[in-house]
Amino acid sequence: MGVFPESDKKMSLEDAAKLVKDGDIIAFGGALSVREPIAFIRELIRQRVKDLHTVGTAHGFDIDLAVGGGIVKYVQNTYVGFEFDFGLAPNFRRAVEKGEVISKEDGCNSLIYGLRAAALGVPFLPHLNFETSDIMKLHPEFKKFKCPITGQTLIAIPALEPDVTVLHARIADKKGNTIISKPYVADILMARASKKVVVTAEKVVDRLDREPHIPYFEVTAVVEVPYGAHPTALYPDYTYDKDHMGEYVRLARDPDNFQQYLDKYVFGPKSHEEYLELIDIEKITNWKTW
Amino acid sequence: MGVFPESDKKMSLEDAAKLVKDGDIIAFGGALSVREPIAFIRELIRQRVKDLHTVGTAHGFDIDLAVGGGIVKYVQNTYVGFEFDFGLAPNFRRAVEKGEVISKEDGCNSLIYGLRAAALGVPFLPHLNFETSDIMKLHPEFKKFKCPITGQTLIAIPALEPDVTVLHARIADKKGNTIISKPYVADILMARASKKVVVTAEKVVDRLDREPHIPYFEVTAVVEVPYGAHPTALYPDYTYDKDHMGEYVRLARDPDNFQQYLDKYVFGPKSHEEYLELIDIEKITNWKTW
Amino acid sequence: MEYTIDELMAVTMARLIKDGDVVFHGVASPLPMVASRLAKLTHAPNSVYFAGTGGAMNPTPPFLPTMTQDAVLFEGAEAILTVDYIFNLAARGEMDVMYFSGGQIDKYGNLNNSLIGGIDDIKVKLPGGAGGANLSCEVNKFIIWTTRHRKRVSSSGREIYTLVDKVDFITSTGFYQGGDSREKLGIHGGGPYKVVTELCVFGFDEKSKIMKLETVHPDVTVEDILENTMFTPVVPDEVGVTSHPTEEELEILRNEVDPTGIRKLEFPKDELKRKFEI
Amino acid sequence: MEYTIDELMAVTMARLIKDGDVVFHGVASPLPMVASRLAKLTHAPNSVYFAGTGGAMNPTPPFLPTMTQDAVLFEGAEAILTVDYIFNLAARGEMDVMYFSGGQIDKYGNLNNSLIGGIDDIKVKLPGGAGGANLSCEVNKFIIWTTRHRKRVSSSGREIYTLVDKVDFITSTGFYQGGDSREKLGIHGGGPYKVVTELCVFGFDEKSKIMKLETVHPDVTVEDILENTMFTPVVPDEVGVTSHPTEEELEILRNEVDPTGIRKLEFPKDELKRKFEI
Repeated sequence: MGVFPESDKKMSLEDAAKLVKDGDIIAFGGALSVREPIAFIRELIRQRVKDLHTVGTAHGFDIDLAVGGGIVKYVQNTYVGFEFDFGLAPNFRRAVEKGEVISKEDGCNSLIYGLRAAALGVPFLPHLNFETSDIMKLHPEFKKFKCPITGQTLIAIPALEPDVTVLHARIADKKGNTIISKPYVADILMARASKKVVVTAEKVVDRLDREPHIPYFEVTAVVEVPYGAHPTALYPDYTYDKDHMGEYVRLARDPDNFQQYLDKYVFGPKSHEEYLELIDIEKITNWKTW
Repeated sequence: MGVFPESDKKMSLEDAAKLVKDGDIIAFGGALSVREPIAFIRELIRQRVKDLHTVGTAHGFDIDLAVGGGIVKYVQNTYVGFEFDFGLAPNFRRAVEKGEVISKEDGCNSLIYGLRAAALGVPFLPHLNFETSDIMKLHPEFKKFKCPITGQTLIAIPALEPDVTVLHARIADKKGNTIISKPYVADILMARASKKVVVTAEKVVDRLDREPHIPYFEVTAVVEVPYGAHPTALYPDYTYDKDHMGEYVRLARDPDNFQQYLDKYVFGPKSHEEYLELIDIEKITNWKTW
Repeated sequence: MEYTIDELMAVTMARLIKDGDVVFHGVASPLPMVASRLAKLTHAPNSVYFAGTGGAMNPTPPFLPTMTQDAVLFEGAEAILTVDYIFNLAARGEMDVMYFSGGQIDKYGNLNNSLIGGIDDIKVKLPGGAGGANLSCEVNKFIIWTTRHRKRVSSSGREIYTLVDKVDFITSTGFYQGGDSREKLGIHGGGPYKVVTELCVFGFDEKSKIMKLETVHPDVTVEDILENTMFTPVVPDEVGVTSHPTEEELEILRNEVDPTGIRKLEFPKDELKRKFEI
Repeated sequence: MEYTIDELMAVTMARLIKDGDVVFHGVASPLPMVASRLAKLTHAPNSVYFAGTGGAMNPTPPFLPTMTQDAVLFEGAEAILTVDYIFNLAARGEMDVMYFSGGQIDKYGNLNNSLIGGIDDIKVKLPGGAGGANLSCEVNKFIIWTTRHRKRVSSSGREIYTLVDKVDFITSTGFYQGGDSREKLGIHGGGPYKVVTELCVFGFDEKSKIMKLETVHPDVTVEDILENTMFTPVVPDEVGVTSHPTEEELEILRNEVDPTGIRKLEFPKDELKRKFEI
């Protein structure tokens, strides 16, 4: 829900992060271990944005880092964790249990219906009845109603329009035409539903030579950030950094230790280039060999 | 709305056409001058199917031929004509004016909302209010209702589930994985919304080597029909046959003359191969040079 | 420099697009096609142009086709989107400009693309309004165009108007029954913005929402307008003359946008004999 | 031939898929991933398999990953679909089989993946139910699995059950409050079909919709089940023993489906010491 016809939207990570305001509803692209815009989230933490409301399906590192970095108030993701690699998300879990972050856990399909309603430009979409789920109790905005056609009970999911969607892409042009990479998850839908879209990309070119997944006019800002998804993956260029995630989860289990992580990886590096010096690029780019 | 997990769905045009029953709601892929499944429609006319109800956005040759061939009762397409090449669709116009065919003209977006509701598996979708259009009078099934979220007036468009969608594709595998070709128009949505999907394709291979636009399990039958869209186009392989369409429209303006067209092109040829002998393939395949 | 009515209309329609606008046209739309491309190559380089339901985004066709699904209209496109996605833009309030025509156009800008006669007594079945029924209730503004403003006489001697008092069938919604009748029903979008014909340009009266004459084309008088319009439009004391195209606009129109002249297809032959001079 | 509990569960879960079924699993699902692939390579070659929310259709991974967005899970896929499309299949009644687990599972097959405690007093925030809340009300049938049927004792000496009388929070809906309570509300889908644990297989009593013991695993007694289940399941007079895997199933499971053994990740170490013999 926003049109950006400009022909050059390239900017720095710092400037792009300023598009995110305190209290914004924010959607991160990717999912779980793949293509999350982590470099952008580190910048948001450095800028000390506050009270974000995250929306999305099953995520992991992005949400946990953002929560640990103190920039999140509400989490509407449908799952936050590290699956069978490292289990529970330590910062997320702790913050919710302490009441510092409010979990507005959603179902994947109801979350998507909200985004889809926004993408379609309608005030709500009717979802098949799931009133028996206590997820309904976390969402007073979901309304039971009678289908005007069949009379059956349905759930009205109101349009969910993120203030900002941030996607990490494989390649974009400076105008904003964007190629993500598989798996696409819900990125395309998020972009369509949002007021603003920030694309961080491995590479920004003058003009894309193929059709984009996301057309330029949906995109507000384009930032070149190589390895910007690290420690999550961007296939086929690099895989997720399991060792880094392991270190992260271990440290995050204790708030004091987690401060060490933030100091080393978020506040320490003076630039994204300096961050990359802390990373074993060779290991994540040779992933086909493991 | 139908899953077809079988691994070999290749069949003849004759057998595939038998999947269409009298009175069926049928969607043809493509639009106007492009990628309409005309060979299949000729076969439907030969099989003397009755009382079809066509649904789709802006179409031309396909609907006019089907109406002229006597197989249609209701037309829910949003436009039927030949634009500024040849103007009004002669058979369609005459049949509606005589009351032999009922026009249930729809709007493009409300038509698509009906298909999308079926694709999503919900009983209806809410459309922004267009109660001022007399199109509403042709669709008593569209219901005005109050938005359960905002209270505004909306129009409930009930799920529109075609009994059969017929698409002409560039290439398909025998299992049904299908590559159409640009422009995609509403083909992908139609396939998702339908109970059965027949794909006629320029070429049927054992296994597709790229990702399909339409996944195999949506597809009921696959038929190899080279130049199966003629006289409409399948880019980039061939363009539409303007001379043929001109001849068609001229003849169709008079019912007796139109019978000549049917005799020559529909009932005359003993096979699709014989039909192709009547066509100037060279002219439509060298379209880049005109 | 001499030019013709098709060029005047195309340029006038193009100038209604602002830079950065999202622009879409439908089926059977040579003049909108020409106008959209022309705007992008002149004063509105950042307009976002969707070339018909084929979904080509910002194509750069070397010439324009007679059929809107013709491959030439996809050449150089930055993307090919599906038709349903493009329609969503309108409901989202992101479609700035569309062009609609009509077999009948009434004083409030309601359009009939469906049928002459009545629903149960169809005299002429028109091709249909395609996206108009829905999109006219969504798009930020729409521009009405017709090349058939001039009344005709039927074989039975009856006068036939395109600009009528009341359409037989509302396909696309203009200002409905005038006044605030459109607004009161909660219909989205801004409704009709301008009406460009082969004779003049209308806007709409702010209060009554009846067509209001803005400019007449250089060889046309106010009397001609009243003569060829079934209803009485609002006519202000001062009626201007439609501005000439610039030489640059004409060059680009003729050589880059529409070298094969599809813009002329919409006109009765006699209209094309009208000559104007810059 | 010797085999272990992870293999017995994987094979038992795979056998619940019929040929031609459309099968989907979500996040954090090693056993469902293994079972889905195994079914496709054995008795259900025409099942349509969607490998998690990454949307890979019928991939042929050389091994299975620990994270469901891992690229290996996309290898050989016939298509990569977007997650929203896959969810639509469920609402359309086209998703035959899904697998759900839960931190708590109650006697009616309701699942809690969200929180231990209460909404306003969260003791433990679980990761979340992902698609379960919606999909459990849509999919034709779902299979519940857990590798934590056996009760544990907390550090404070409290007994902790996974199979509880009542879940603290219903994330995914089973037979709700039992009987026809699910049906009466017009909830779609067939609800839970079977429950496969490290101890046994339950179905559901036709009338009460309470879990009904079907088979116990070869080294387990009915007494063990009652001991480790907080509620009293329906126990028929004759309780069978869960069928052994075939040698062929074990070969394919070990060598083709899951050579790196991710299926073992779900189990406490002690469980993996249980040995069975064909």
